[in-house]
Amino acid sequence: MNRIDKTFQALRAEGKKALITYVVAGDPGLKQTVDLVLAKAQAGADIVELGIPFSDPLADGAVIQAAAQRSLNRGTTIDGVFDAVRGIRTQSQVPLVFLVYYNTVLAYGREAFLGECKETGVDGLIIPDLPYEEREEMVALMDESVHLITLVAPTSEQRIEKLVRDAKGFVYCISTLGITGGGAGFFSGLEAFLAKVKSQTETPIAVGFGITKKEQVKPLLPMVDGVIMGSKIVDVIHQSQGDSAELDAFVRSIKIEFE
Amino acid sequence: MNRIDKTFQALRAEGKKALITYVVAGDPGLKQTVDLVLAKAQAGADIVELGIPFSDPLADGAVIQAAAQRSLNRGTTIDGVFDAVRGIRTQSQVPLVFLVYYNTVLAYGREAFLGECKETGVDGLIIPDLPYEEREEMVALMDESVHLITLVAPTSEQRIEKLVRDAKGFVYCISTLGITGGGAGFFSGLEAFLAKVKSQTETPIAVGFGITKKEQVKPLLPMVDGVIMGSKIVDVIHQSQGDSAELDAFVRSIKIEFE
Amino acid sequence: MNKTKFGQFGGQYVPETIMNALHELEAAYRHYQNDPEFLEEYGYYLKQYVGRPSPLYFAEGLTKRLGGAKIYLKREDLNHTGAHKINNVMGQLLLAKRMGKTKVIAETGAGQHGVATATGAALLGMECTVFMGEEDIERQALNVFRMELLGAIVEPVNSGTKTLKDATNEAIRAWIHRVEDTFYVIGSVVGPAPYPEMVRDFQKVIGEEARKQLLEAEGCLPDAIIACVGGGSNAMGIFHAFMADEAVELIGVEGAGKGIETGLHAAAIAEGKVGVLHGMKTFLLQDQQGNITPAYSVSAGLDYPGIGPEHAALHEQQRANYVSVTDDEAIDALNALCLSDGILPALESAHAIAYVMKLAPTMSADQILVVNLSGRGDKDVHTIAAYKKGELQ
Amino acid sequence: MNKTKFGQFGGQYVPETIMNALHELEAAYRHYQNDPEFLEEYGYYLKQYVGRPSPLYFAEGLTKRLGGAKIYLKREDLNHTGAHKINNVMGQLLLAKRMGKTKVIAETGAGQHGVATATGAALLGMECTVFMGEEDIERQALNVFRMELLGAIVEPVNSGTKTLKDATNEAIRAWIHRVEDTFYVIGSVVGPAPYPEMVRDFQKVIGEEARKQLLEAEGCLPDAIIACVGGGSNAMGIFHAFMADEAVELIGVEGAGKGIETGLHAAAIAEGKVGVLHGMKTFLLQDQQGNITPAYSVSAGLDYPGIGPEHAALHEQQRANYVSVTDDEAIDALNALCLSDGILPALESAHAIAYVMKLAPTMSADQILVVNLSGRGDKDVHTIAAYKKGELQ
Ligand SMILES: Cc1ncc(COP(=O)(O)O)c(C=O)c1O
Ligand SMILES: Cc1ncc(COP(=O)(O)O)c(C=O)c1O
Repeated sequence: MNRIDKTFQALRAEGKKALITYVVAGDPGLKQTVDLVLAKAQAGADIVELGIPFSDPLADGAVIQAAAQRSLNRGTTIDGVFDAVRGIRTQSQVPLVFLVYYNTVLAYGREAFLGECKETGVDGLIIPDLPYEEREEMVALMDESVHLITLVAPTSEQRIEKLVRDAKGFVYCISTLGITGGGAGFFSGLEAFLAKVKSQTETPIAVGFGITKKEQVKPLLPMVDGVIMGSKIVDVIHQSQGDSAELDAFVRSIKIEFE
Repeated sequence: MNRIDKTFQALRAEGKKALITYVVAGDPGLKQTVDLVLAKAQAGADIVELGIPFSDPLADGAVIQAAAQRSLNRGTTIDGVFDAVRGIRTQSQVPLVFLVYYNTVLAYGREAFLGECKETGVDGLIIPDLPYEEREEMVALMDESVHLITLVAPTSEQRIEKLVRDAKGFVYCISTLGITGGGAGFFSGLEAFLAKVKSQTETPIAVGFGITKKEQVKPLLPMVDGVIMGSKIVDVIHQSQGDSAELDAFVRSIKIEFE
Repeated sequence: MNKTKFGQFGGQYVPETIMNALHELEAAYRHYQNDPEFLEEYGYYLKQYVGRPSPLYFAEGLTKRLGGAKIYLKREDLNHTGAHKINNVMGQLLLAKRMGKTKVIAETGAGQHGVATATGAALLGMECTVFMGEEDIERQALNVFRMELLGAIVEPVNSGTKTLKDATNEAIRAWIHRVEDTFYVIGSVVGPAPYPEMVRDFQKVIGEEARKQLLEAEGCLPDAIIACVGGGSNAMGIFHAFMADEAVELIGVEGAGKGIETGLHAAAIAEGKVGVLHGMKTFLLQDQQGNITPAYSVSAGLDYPGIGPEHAALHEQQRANYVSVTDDEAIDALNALCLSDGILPALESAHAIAYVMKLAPTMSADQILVVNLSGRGDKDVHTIAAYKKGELQ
Repeated sequence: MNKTKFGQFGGQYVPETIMNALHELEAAYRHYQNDPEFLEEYGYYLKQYVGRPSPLYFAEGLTKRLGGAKIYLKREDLNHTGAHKINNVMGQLLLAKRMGKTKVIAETGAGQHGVATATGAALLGMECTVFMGEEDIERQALNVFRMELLGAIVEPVNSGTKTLKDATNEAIRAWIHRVEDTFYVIGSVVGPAPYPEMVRDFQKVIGEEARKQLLEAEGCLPDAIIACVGGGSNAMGIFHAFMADEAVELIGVEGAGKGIETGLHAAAIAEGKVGVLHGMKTFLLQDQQGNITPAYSVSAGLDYPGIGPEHAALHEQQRANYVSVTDDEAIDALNALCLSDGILPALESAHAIAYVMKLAPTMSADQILVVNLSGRGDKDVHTIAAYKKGELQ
């Protein structure tokens, strides 16, 4: 059981759902990233997704692309992100999940990357371009300390059973046909989709992609174990130039929906 | 015997050669054309070539093209040119030869054109784009009053005999490989060429195309019965804006070479 | 004496200086036109270099859209350099080579004939000069650069209307000047004999292929053949093989520019009078005084004030039918063919398509039209863009 | 499970959202790739519409100039739309149609694949959107206008380097979004399986024809095959038929841009490291952090930071040999081929010619090189002009 598992276990015990929020490491700077993650955790984020910026984030929409580009322009490195994790871990045990493109992992070296995750205290990896069919080359190297998070999409259909069979940590249910940041609105069969996923797994499920308004949150909660907010948070951070207090206020405004 | 024939007969009797000069009708204006022709005749031109301006004078170089274009821009018409001839004829019996492109004749109507030539007193026609092979359709309509002048080129070679056989008025020997205005200098075998033409015909021969300096004239005289000056005269007229006195002076300066 | 005329049309109305060169050319052409070795060499280049045979493509999209006759397109646009012009150029240049000429000159309007000549000259190692009106140089900048890449000298012509007519005058003047070592490659079925006949013969492969291809595809001859007419080489090229098939209607499409009534057009047959220009007797756009009036068409390859003498004769004999379409109609047709079949035709060829768009819907589904798609429209993209922006209107 | 890799390369590294679509595509492709009716339809369009077979032209001028091996050019430049890209597009679009898709998207760099896709989509009546980097839109304005004439929507991509790499990202994003009714037409042997294999199969006609044509012309196989490599589709297309002929050397030519040492190049095999991009594992230009570094080449069709996975495997197995030539060398080669044979190659194809210019002189007159002339250079005229003016230097 790592921090993710423990968090869901604790929430479940209280009948509560997880608020999972996203932040692009290094935007506006790695020092702020540490503060922002801490602020989020303080404000009620149950799990934090930390995006490692990549030049070609093909699962991301314009907001996250731009944030990643700003971060790269500032010279963010993978080691720098691990250092930020170390910084967070000195003050918080909030579960941390990397959103990382597969080429970043390959460039760092798979073993080395996993070693650093373990050492610095990263609990999970979301690798959007490593689908089920290709994951074996990562899974083979992993143990229980870091989870490779499974993504399930509205188009997964018959694949769902297979995908979620060994899911660890939580299942990431994609709520739209599209990339992060949405705009297209939820997939019309969302409810049935979530129910189907839920029915196939014991692992907690979380829903994300395109959740930008707090009004969207409450209706989702009965169907899932957690809700993920990404682009909107990245945007709040960007608009406030990385101000922790503003982020704190925003996260709290969302967190209310979970009470 | 028309005016051309009489002129050559008279010159021959005196052992003299003809100075033939060119002018584009209507440049700078038809009124000036009358004056300019009269001035030339006065200054010693034995025969005058009157160019009827045409839009596509493909045997002409830049100087005459430009003069023709100026004349057309002023609205010169074929009837206007005939009127100018009438004007000249009230004061002079200098032999007049039209330089006219075949389409001009066709547009006016061949019979009508020849009729007007006869009536106004034109003595010859040079039609640069009506070679031997096509001339029958004109010749069939002509009598002795107007001569269709034969052109012979350095490239005519074996054709010369055939071309000059029935030549009327004079034979126009082209001195360069090229168009009017020259620039390329005389054809290198000019002397032999002229001798060959001379040997094939009783008709007077004149040489032209590219004679621009008076120094060129004297060496040619022993070989021919006349020398034609075209572009240079057109240029003098243009430079002096059609001033008769300047033309008079220039023609006299050339005529001296003939004494 | 060789026959130099088609009925009253054609002939050799040129300055004496080039008469011998014409006779020499005529003699050489008569000699080689049936010479198996020459024809084999010509055939080799057509196949291996030009890419012949060009397909006869059943235009399913356009046919469906127009809902009448079946439309086949003879794909001259797929030839090397992008138009039918290269067929003729290869023939003339191979002839020039056999005549021992090392330099060639050409006139060009749209630039297609210039590009083709520059291309063939590069291939055969000949020196090439292309005369082009300054206005056309502007309109067809792409082709100018292509010619220069191919090692040709492009001579800007700024006399007269600064278009094809004047480029032709200038090419003839240059030929007069350099007649002894220079071959003049004329780009259409125009000029003095033997050019109209020779150019037709070097283009007749279009019709010969199309005839065979249609017989294979449909087992019958077409009801009509349609081609645009500038000088008329692509039209004669596709007409020739069907000349004896009296049931096959031959239709030439002239450029009506902004409309015949505006005077801004290139419809030499519709509006011209018989006259003499560029060495031939034919229909010409001209004023009362016999001065050639500027032709106008959005298509640089059509704005020629005359037409090949064989067309003049076919018109007089009523063997072929000449019609015209406007700039607007041609642009519409170009758009239509892009959208219906994914083919961007040359603006010239779009004139033929435009007439098809009028004709096909009046016909039945078992009738067949064959259109000569004489070239591709890449060269015209700037013109079309400007036209659409209204800059040309 | 279907085989999705070439050795360690290839695979399906894509978001879960499109995995089902890939499987659906794979199933459809497996079904139709041997379906006689499908292959007949594909063959019909290749012949009648694309204009195949393309000639295998003996380049007499270049051969003479270089004074070594005999050089043959496979004339893909004569295809409809001017490059090999249309072969693949017709295959994919006919497949899309059979799969019931009515909308297609594509990425494009040089614009050739975009034009080809827009063309095929117009022909087959499909809705088409093409993603194109803003920098490429500038460089290839002619092709943008062509696509628009063909009814396609050109979506400018302003992320990242604003070139092909980013257009591909954006096309994938769009596909994720519209996966249910949209077919993604990939333009090279790249992307997730089954694209690399499928695109190769739709291009292998090039090599099949060339092999037959050379056997007819020379009675033997070539010593080497040479092709430029952007993503690698024209190269795989001509290599494939010779794969089993071990004596035939296969040479891929990457763009060395301003020189490998300057870092401004597109030589993914020469300088790349194994990584994952656009759904495939392959050699990629990338920095220490795994971020993709911008590829650079004067040729918009070559500046792609990766290479098709089958090439990566051929490189690893040493079955094929990958070399690179600089912008300068490619431009020189383009000029040389214009002057020697009257052929204006695409800048991409000029890279293959440039390598031939180094290789042929070291070989003997009885040796043979076959070069894939993947496209024509009309589209590049502005780039070449600017380059010559030094604006790009
Ligand atoms: C594609 C194309 N079609 C037609 C023409 C008109 O010439 P012709 O009537 O001789 O075929 C041209 C002339 O440049 C052309 O480029
Ligand atoms: C003419 C031409 N050749 C080559 C290429 C490179 O692509 P590939 O390596 O897939 O053949 C392109 C790409 O646009 C192209 O247009």
